Amino acid sequence: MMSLLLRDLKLSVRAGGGALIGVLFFMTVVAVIPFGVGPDLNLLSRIGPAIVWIGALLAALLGLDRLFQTERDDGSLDLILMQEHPLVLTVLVKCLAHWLANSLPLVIASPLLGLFMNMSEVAIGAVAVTLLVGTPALTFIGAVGAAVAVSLPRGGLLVSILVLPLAIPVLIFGVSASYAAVQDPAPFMPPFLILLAITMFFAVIGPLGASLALRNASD
Amino acid sequence: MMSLLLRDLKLSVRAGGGALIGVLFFMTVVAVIPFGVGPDLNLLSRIGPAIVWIGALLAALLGLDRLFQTERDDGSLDLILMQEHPLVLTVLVKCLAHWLANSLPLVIASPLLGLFMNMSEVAIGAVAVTLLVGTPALTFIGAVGAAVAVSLPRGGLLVSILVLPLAIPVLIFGVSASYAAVQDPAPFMPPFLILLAITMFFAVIGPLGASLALRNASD
Amino acid sequence: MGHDFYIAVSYGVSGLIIALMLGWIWLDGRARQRELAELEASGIRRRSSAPVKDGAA
Amino acid sequence: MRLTAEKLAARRGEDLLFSDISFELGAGEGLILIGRNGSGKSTLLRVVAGLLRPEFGQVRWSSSSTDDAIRASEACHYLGHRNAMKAELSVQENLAFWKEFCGDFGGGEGVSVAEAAEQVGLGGIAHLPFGYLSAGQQRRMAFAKLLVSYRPVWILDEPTAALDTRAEATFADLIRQHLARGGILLAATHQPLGIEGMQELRMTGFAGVAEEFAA
Amino acid sequence: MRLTAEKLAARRGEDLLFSDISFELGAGEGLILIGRNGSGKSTLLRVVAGLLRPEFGQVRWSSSSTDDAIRASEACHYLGHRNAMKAELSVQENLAFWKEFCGDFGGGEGVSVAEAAEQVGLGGIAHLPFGYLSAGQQRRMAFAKLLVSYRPVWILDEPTAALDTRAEATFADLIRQHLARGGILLAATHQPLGIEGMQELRMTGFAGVAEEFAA
Amino acid sequence: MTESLAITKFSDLANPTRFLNLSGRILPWLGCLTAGLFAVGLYLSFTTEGDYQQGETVRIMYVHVPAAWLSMMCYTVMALSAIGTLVWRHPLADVSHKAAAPLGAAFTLIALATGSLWGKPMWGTWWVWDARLTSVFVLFLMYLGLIALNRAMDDPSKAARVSAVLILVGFVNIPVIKFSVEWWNTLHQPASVVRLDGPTIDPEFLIPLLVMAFAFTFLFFTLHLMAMRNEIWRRRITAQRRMAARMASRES
Ligand code: HEM
Ligand SMILES: Nc1ncnc2c1ncn2[C@@H]1O[C@H](COP(=O)(O)OP(=O)(O)OP(=O)(O)O)[C@@H](O)[C@H]1O
Ligand SMILES: Nc1ncnc2c1ncn2[C@@H]1O[C@H](COP(=O)(O)OP(=O)(O)OP(=O)(O)O)[C@@H](O)[C@H]1O
Ligand SMILES: [Mg+2]
Ligand SMILES: [Mg+2]
Repeated sequence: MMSLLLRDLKLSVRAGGGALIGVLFFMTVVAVIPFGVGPDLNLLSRIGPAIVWIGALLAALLGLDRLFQTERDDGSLDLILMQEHPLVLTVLVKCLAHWLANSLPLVIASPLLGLFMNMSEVAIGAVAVTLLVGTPALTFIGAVGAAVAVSLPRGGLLVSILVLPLAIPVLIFGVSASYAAVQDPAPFMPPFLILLAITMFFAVIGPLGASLALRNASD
Repeated sequence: MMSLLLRDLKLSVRAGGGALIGVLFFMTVVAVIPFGVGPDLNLLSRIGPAIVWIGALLAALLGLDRLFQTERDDGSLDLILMQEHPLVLTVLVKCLAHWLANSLPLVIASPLLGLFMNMSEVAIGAVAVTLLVGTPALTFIGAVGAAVAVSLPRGGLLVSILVLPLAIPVLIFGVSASYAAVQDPAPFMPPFLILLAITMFFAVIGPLGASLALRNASD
Repeated sequence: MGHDFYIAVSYGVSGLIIALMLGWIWLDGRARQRELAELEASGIRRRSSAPVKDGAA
Repeated sequence: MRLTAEKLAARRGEDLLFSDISFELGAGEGLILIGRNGSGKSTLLRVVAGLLRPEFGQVRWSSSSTDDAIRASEACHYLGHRNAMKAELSVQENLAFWKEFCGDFGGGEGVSVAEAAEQVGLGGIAHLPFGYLSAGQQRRMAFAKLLVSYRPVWILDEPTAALDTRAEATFADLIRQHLARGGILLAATHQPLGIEGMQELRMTGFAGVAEEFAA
Repeated sequence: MRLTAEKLAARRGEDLLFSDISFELGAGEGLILIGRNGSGKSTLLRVVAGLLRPEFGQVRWSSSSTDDAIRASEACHYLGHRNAMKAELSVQENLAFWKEFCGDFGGGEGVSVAEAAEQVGLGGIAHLPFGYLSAGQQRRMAFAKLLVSYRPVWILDEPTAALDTRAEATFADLIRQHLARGGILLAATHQPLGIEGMQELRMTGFAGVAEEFAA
Repeated sequence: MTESLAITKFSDLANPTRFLNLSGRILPWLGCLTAGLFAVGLYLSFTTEGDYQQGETVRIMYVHVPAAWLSMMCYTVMALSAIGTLVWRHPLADVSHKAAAPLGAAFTLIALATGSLWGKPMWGTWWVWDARLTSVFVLFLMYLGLIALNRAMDDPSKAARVSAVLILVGFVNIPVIKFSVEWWNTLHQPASVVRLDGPTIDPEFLIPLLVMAFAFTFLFFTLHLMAMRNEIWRRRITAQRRMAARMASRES
């Protein structure tokens, strides 16, 4: 399993430049919004957490749709399916590798973007923490889409459509926890714990669904 | 050439349901936004143009990076390179097909989304027009990246550094032209003309660069 | 606009959608049955039309 | 140690491709599938490898050392038309990954990566990225996968495609050694592998159509 | 009508793979490349097809009807290790696309798609998606590409990989017909194609190393 | 060929065949029942009193609420069929969830449209992005996504299995729709009919609402049966065409 993790990390560094394109896209999204809302720093800092979260969500989509397709194309998927390791575990490890290579950089970059958006320290911290907790859920949800994409000749947009609706709850609680951290009356913990619960939930459901789809899609 | 256009269109329709997909994708992206920033109609209509443009960028990025890679992987690229058609023209047609299949539906769907985002009629029109003019530039820039990705199997990083930074000016002028159309003091024409110029520029540079990279792909 | 307008449009839209759905399914069924009859006429038969004999052979 | 297939039938699209195929292979035995293009050889191999669900019937693995509950596919190596190697990684990295990921089965032991590359005749070039190899070299390295981790059953789909005659002989030797050590072989080929004492199974394709119209 | 290669040399990575290879093929002539895996056959074919730039030397095409300025690659069909067909499109669509995209060269004429599928022995299944075909059927359909649009020169890289014996005979027939009609053949194979009167060129790989150590 | 093969073939096709016969007999009755219920329901919904608070627009409720319920029920039916596909690998289950997806999309569209038309006079806007409305919108998108997925794959049994997985994963949205009004305070009405402590709605509205709900439910089953029959026929036709092509190619 360790070897799979290492291989996938190596591949994404070697081949995709995945992390960088995600971060760049993320920055682009965040850089464009101020045009819309204008130079109103107050407003910017108000919608900051939401924008950062939306950027992260969209950036997570890039590349995720091909998580299993490359394995299918060169025949590796066949061998992976045949091993005695439970398939769920294998999927989990692949998700982990993808998260480390693509989402973790986003989490790390988010404080910087928070500064751009004129967010307070507390808000920046809250966004980073919620991203850290919430983005794995996005990866797990995406894995289901990617597994479905294996049976499609080309994934792309269709996968994103299938995946995005499921990601909405993650977004909602991630954003509301970030806001709760700044706005006084609302407590931070309840939405944050729900976010955590969602991540745990999808950490089970996602790999299960993905492995179910993979088993059924092979031909 | 016509046959290439038709084939590429067919391929993108076959795999994902075609034009409907672009619209659906866009709707999903836009549906996600209010969950982030909240149901504040005023704010929504202000960030509307930026969101629609970001959606277009994302749609252009999804799948575009593999424009030539799929051709390379199944060997079609070899045959395409051998023909007497000028390669620049072939690349141009492929870009056109990608734009027709992926970006045009977004342009057509954008007024509907404008309505969802509570944008004014003028803003809706301005966004649609700027998208129509600006998205081809995104496609052409992406094509260069896709060609580089083919010729340098390990050029992932280069691709991301190449594509997004070049796409940012397009995004910026597109968004600012849209805003200029609504906000009074700023005139619509200057950024719009710049956008047009950028598109023309990349319509020449993009296919040229891409075909140069493809010819030098060394195996 | 009065309330009647909204009521009328709601019922109209719903009726229209239901009618379209019904019509589409109906026509689809008719077309499929016609195709099936054509195939039947051209002599292609379902394999299971004689399952037991088939199996004994 | 015994691989048993019972009354297998498989579908492709909507039609039955074959039905009622049964065989039983013990230690040191091999079965070669022959038949025309599209007659269902690869399909049968994928069914046995557990990659396609049979419409009917089952594949079982039984041995004295392991309990019977394991899936048959876990005892198998599958070498398909595609090589299952990443072009971006070096041969060494690819093989090391598969060695570790697959592990060894039931007490057997695979050879080291360097040793396996040596055995397929490409000892010196394991440091190259896999994508830099020629078609035949790639195929050889894909074969080396079978050596680095031990599995009693080898399922090979046209293993000798793209190989030169010398490599074919090497492969035949390696397969013979595997059988001599009590392995089981299931292979589809168009060219004879040159191994003696194998059973043969002729596939005809499209049960129900083939019987009537087979040329 | 004449395909001339002059003192070709090509590099892979940093080393010269071969050097000083010259040949000249006129109408009805053929050259078969043989040699071990990794000896540079595919590389030479790709150089001739214009897909790899030679380190030295050049490939020229001359004929009475067309002017000399055209690239040699425009007169060639190239069938590589990969089939250049889209798995998502039907065989019919794939072939029709290549027929139209490639066009015919210098007054020749390709056969229709249905006719080509018939000639490679798969007349009935052109409506299936290409991805649904078996390995050998895919290879046959890739060969049908050569028939639908006319090119005087055929460059074939292991055309008979994955084929059954009947299809091999069919291919040999088609190649013979092509030569009889004044075509030119350049092919790399491990198995003999069974066509008479071909020149042979033995590749040794890594010029300067191979000569000394060739077995 | 052997006995065993004959049995698989037989059980494979016999089930859909029996289904075709059975559904052919039931359908006319179901159709009549639906029409009757609609007649009564529409009569009641236009003759009962208006609400003092909502005025005449309360009549929109009689289509809006049943359509909204049906949009969720349809997804539930699909989820059950999806379990049938994955666990029992029953071909009828494949057909069932494939045929239901367009129906679900249509009912969801009705709920969305009538909801908007009700929202304009009641809330003063066509659309707000609150949790209930958006989750219904997401349901609509999921229906469309499933339809697109089914269209994008041409091996029907594989398409069925893959979309079954997606349907099951997407089922999380149904509780979100149902309870969104309680989890987030929104403009939308909380449940007043289907709740643990019994309906709190005036019987004046309850009766036509229930009649209409039954009418919609029977409409759904009628259409679903019809669409399933069509789908079975479609599969038979393609199978027979492919057989014909294969036989032709073998003969030559
Ligand atoms: C496009 C906008 C709307 C959508 C998508 C929508 C959706 C739904 C859904 C899914 C239900 C079923 C809830 C359940 O069973 O618990 C429902 C019920 C209901 N809706 Fe809406 N709705 C919309 C607009 C409205 C408006 C504007 C009103 C009236 C002011 C309204 C009034 C009701 C009522 C009274 C119920 C019944 C609740 C109950 O008794 O259980 N809806 N709606
Ligand atoms: N893209 C590449 N980059 C670097 N070296 C390469 C590349 N492709 C091939 N080579 C090397 O060039 C040599 C010749 O390869 P080539 O594919 O021409 O061999 P071949 O004669 O066709 O062999 P085969 O019979 O296996 O197809 C091989 O040793 C290979 O390692
Ligand atoms: N994914 C698929 N979907 C539908 N039909 C398929 C699929 N793959 C293969 N087939 C069909 O199943 C039949 C058997 O294919 P298979 O690959 O098993 O043949 P094969 O005996 O291995 O042939 P070859 O010698 O060419 O490799 C072929 O007629 C093919 O058209
Ligand atoms: Mg095969
Ligand atoms: Mg070669």
